[in-house]
Amino acid sequence: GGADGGGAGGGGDQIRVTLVQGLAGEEFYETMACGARARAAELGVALDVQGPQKFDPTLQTPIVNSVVAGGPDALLIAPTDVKAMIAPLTQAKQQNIKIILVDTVVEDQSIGLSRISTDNLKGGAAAARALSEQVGGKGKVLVISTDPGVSTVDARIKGFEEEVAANHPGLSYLGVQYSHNDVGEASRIMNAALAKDADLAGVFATNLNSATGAGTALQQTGKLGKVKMVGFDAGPAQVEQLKDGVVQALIAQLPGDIGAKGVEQAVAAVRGQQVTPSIPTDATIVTAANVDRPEVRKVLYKAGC
Amino acid sequence: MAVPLIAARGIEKSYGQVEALRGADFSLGAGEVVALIGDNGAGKSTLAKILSGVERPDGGTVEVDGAPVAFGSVEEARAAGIETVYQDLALCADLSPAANFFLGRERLRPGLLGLLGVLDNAAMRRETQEACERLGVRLASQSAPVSALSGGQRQGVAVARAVTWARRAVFMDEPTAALGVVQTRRVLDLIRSVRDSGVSVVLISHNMQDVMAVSDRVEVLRLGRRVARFDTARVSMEELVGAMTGVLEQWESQG
Amino acid sequence: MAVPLIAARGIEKSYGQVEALRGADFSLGAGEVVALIGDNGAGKSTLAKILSGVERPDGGTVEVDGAPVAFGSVEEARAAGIETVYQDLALCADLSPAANFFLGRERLRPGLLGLLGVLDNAAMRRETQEACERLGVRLASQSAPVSALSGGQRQGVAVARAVTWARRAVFMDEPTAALGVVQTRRVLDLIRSVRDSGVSVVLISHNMQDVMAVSDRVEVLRLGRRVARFDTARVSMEELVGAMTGVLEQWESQG
Amino acid sequence: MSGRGGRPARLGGLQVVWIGLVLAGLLVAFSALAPRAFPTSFNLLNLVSDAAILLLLATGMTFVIITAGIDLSVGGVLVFSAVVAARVIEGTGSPPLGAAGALATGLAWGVLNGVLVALGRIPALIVTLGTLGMSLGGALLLTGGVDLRAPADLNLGLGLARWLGVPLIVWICAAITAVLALALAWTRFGRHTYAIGSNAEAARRGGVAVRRHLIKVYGLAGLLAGLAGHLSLAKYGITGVSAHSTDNLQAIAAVVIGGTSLFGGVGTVAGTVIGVSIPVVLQNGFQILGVRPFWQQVVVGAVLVAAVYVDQWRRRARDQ
Amino acid sequence: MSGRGGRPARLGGLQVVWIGLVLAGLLVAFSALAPRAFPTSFNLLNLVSDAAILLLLATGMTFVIITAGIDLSVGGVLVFSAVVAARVIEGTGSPPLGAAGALATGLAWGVLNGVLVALGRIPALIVTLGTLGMSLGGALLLTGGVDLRAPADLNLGLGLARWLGVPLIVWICAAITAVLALALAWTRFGRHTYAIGSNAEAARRGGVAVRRHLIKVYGLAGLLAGLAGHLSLAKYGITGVSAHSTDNLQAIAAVVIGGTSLFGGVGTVAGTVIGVSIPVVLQNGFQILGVRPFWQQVVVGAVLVAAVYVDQWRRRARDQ
Ligand SMILES: Nc1ncnc2c1ncn2[C@@H]1O[C@H](COP(=O)(O)OP(=O)(O)OP(=O)(O)O)[C@@H](O)[C@H]1O
Ligand SMILES: Nc1ncnc2c1ncn2[C@@H]1O[C@H](COP(=O)(O)OP(=O)(O)OP(=O)(O)O)[C@@H](O)[C@H]1O
Ligand SMILES: O[C@@H]1[C@@H](O)[C@H](O)OC[C@H]1O
Ligand SMILES: [Mg+2]
Ligand SMILES: [Mg+2]
Repeated sequence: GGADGGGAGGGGDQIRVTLVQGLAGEEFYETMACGARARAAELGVALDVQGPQKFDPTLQTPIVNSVVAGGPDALLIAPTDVKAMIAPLTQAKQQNIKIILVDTVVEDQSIGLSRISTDNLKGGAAAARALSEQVGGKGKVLVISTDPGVSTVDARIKGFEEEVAANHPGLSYLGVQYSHNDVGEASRIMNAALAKDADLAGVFATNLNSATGAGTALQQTGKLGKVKMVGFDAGPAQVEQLKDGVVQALIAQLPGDIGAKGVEQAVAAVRGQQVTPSIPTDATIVTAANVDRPEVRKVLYKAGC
Repeated sequence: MAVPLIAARGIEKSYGQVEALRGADFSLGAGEVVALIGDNGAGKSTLAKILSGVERPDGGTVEVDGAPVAFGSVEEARAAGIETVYQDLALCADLSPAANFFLGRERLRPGLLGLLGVLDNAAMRRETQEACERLGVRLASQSAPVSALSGGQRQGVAVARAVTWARRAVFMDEPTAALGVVQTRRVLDLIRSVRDSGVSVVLISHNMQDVMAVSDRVEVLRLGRRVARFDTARVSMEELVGAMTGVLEQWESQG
Repeated sequence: MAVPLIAARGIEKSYGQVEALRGADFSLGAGEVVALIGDNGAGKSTLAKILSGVERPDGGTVEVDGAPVAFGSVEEARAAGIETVYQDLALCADLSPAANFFLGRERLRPGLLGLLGVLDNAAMRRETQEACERLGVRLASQSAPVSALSGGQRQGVAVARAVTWARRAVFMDEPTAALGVVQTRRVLDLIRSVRDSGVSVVLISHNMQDVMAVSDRVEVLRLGRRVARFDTARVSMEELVGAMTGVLEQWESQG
Repeated sequence: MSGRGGRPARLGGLQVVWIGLVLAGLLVAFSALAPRAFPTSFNLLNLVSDAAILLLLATGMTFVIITAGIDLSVGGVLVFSAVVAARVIEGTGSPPLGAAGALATGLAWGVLNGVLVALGRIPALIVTLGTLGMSLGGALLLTGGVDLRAPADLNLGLGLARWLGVPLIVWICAAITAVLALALAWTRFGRHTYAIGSNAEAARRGGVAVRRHLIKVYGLAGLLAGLAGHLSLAKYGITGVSAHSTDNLQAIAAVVIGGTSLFGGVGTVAGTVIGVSIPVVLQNGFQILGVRPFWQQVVVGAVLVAAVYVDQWRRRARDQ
Repeated sequence: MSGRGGRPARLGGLQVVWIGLVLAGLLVAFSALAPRAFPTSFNLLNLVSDAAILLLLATGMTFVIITAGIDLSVGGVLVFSAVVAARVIEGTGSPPLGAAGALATGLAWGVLNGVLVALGRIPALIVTLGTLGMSLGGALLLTGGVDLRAPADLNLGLGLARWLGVPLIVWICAAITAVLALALAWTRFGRHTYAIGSNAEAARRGGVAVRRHLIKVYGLAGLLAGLAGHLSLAKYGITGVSAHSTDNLQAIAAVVIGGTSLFGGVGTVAGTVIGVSIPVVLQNGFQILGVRPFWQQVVVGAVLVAAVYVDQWRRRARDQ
């Protein structure tokens, strides 16, 4: 039996699970929370959701510490750094809290009874393929990202760059510009890029705000559709951008699934049942052409639950 | 005596541990010039600030025209026609002399622009210049901020401002401290002519010649209390100094 | 005359459009009290600031003990033994009187603590108290910041400070403007005793009685230039006022 | 050095000339270095258009800083107002009603700031840090953390509309900034703003209703942030719940670059206009020149300091 | 209201008592609401440990703000120093050399800030905004934008070491803060810091070497940021190139909550210690109580304002 371990703070016999997001208030993680909540309700589990205001281990660490102080039975977490989060998670483990990693992982393989995640490296490569297809395999392409040092986003860029270098000789890669997650800044970057390279063919925007800002610039300079854009994640706003022709393709992960599966695994772990150590989830390329298909519709993120 | 314009009784005011006023009395009749004198730290400025609405007393009563008032703000005191030259002058250093002169009662342009709140800077500059010149204070530049003025020029602006706007009474806390000989004489003349026009004047000063020269009465503060009152005509400088310093403590003088 | 302690010639200083000094001369002998007088805005404070290293002149020469100097900073003037009471007092309002008194020359604790820079606050407080009391200035609380002092108390602190530290000369820019009768007398006495101990004094004042009472000589500034010099013993108050206001412009007087 | 003590106050007018020359110098330099990409109407129009919304925030901030205050909440208020506008339009279908909602919301937050600063006598930094958290948290609560899209008629209407080839949003921001520049320089409202920042106690003794005026100034800053929220919703088509965390620092920096002192009492809107432009021009210019992103950060930082130094140095030469 | 004008100066000591009571009240309230989770040694130790590094930055910031300056660059300097430490340890294998490298680097950035502020007379906000960009950009250049990992012997050594059950990092930060608190209150260095912030011109006329002192103060802030970089590298095991963009605001807020005026001349390190603790305790307490993240933002903002209001209100009652 594993229930004896969760006794630190748990009063009744209801299983208490906390989900610590990588970033509070982000569609990906909110969708994940929705998935987790739905499954928790089905299973009669009490679920609490917490998350830092930035994707940042120095902000996530205190949250993990306070969650651990509250002594839930299990912790679902998207660690914000592969190394920095090892120490607080080790502390949690020592308190007999079952840890399930969702979306991201840490280097220490012994942490996390189960790991459920999208491969951002592969996601980046998928973005490269999608963009290459959109621009017909040739032309100048640019990446607009948030800030360097955000591991998931960095992995996408890396995957994108490797794929371009390896398999798309016709693309001329212009490098990354950083928008600091500010739509205005992303728009300014896009404008300067257009002033510099009027023949720009495509853009990979690694997250929502980058895509929004860049899309605005394209729209206002009349380049919409002429410069192709691929974005990451498939929240409602992104899907609208896709339908409006601001972006031509989106790389969708399965956050809702990740959350739901995470809860299942946590419950199994607390009950001392079998857990699955590794559950990879897919990335789907969504385009205007396939967005209305039922199997694609399923992967779009939810606007609240 | 008629109902005094201002009558304050038993005013108390502490700042933390320091008791600045410990039951001070003060009265000012209509059309009279009263000198308020006392040693450094006696509480003169504090009393002036209370009577012009800047500070709230901890205790005591203030009556204006016989009716009790509780000035909660400077606006109320001003509405009662009382103006003040503060010892620290209370000027905005970054603003021009004219902006300071008209602070809180800016002149607006006539017509539509005025309705929009547009300032009539030319008129304000002109009037300020005139008022200062009446005191013999020359301003080298009307657009330079007050921080660029000499000590005496600043004081000139503050005095001219208070005198221009006062309708019932004007408190002057050491108004000539920084002024030149000529300017000081002009201020003393001004005090007389203001009085003659029916406005009462309270002059706080350490200069006994000036006090003797313009005041009708003298009130003396010591350690936060009124210790003596004199008719100027019937008092000598030595007596005044004695009352301030406590040598003459015993004499509680006539009213 | 012997080599003057300070001799300034043709000092010029402009602030933007305003010419504060237009070739002013000034001299101060060892052990003498010189009154520097002039109308408001004549340039007295500006000259004092230049001679104490606070401002840099645009033109002219300054000699100390006959050797040309170019004070680049207050430290240099202080090193030459010159202290100043500024008209704006130059006190740190948030600090205690003692902290201001010892500003820039703090007393440290003896021994190791002193090497670590630890202040000897008790000693500084004591000495400040004593110096102020010598002027008759009573401080209600030694720990309250200067912003809590009355106008006269502040000036007392500034005067006591300058007088305590001066070794060759002390500039006093209207040092008694805010002081009470007794305190003013004490300052005048102090000026004499300072002079007797061999330190020269420059007194800037609008009070002609005071000027007549303590100075050995008088220098008069008008519109940024020296327009007259007098031996105090041989001049009348009317002459002084005349020189300041320009009525007596023609008389360029003896040296 | 500290803003207090004997240094003579700046004359707004003169100041603006010098920092304006610095901006002109930058424009000339980039035009010379990238003659075919930088000084094109395409690029310059984009520059202006990207700076417009920030300009609104910075103009409000100018008033606040001149009173010796600060407003860290602008980004949060912007987002909150954008969310309200989006919800109102969603509910009523009317973009004008949405705009009204955004303005009212912004004003309400601003007045809250003003009341807490003026009546509560709480340092402005703390008040607006608090309302920044409250407005951002509130916006997230209203949206569930998911960015709302602007309805198409707003995004494609006001968001894209042009007049004489210049985006309508730019006209709106420019007009409001111009009006406020005049109000600051020429009206009683402006005069009292300077007076409070120069010496709040003197203003109070002079009969200026200091508290009421402060509430108005913070209210104005909030109102402008609300408008910025609506315009940003129109322009970017999204409420941007996560996208405005650096708006406050950007606006404050623009104000200070433009010669307004953080200690209050001096400053001009014209300076702020230049202060908004300089970083935007630097970023754009260096990117066009192909400076690598990390170098860009370094170079922009260095040139910013140098630009203000030139300005400062000129002024010092005059002072001493 | 504005920090200038007639309001009597605060007495540091008294102030700290009141805001300290607010903190005590929060601790009691959370303990009552979550008796089995909040007041545990586990939780409190984590609290202290999470606040320690920020405390270093805030202590340096206290000195800077007391001189009426500001330092926005601390986060950038922290990251840059961490990168230098990581590179040095990588190259030499010696964590002490890495620490020396971080300290020297931090000091150098701080001195650069000080020189530009004191000799260049450029507003501190602009200078440190510039060096923030330069140091962050520089750190990214040194790392190619990828977070460097701390060598294991640092991360597992200093990063995990404890003494009497308390992390060594906490002891280090506490000791340094205590020393600097004493230095500010009791030494000539501290006295000159207050004097400059109170009235820089009076300090100059009093013979204080204002420029040299300002360079020292900014140097100290940089040095502490350098140390913070090294400790943060040890604690988190990464250089955190993207993780410190809000450090400056957090530190400034802590200083102001602790009763230091942005206008200079008053403040204490003890106040800053409390100012660092209040937001940390609020966040932790609300998380333990299970308040939802968005609500947390709202509630933390509101309580912050209320906490400072209580403090302010007490003081006002005394003043008037
Ligand atoms: N804001 C304040 N905080 C604390 N103490 C104060 C404050 N204002 C005045 N005091 C104290 O109250 C006492 C009276 O001060 P006040 O300024 O009224 O004296 P005064 O008679 O005007 O003296 P002076 O002739 O020097 O101007 C002094 O001891 C002063 O230190
Ligand atoms: N910092 C400054 N900026 C601009 N103008 C200044 C500045 N300081 C002084 N002035 C101007 O220089 C002239 C001389 O000023 P100064 O203070 O030397 O006069 P003063 O003789 O001391 O007068 P007072 O008797 O009023 O103190 C004045 O017209 C003044 O406006
Ligand atoms: O996949 C997530 C992404 O959508 C978000 O932007 O940042 C964190 C990632 O893990
Ligand atoms: Mg007084
Ligand atoms: Mg003078």
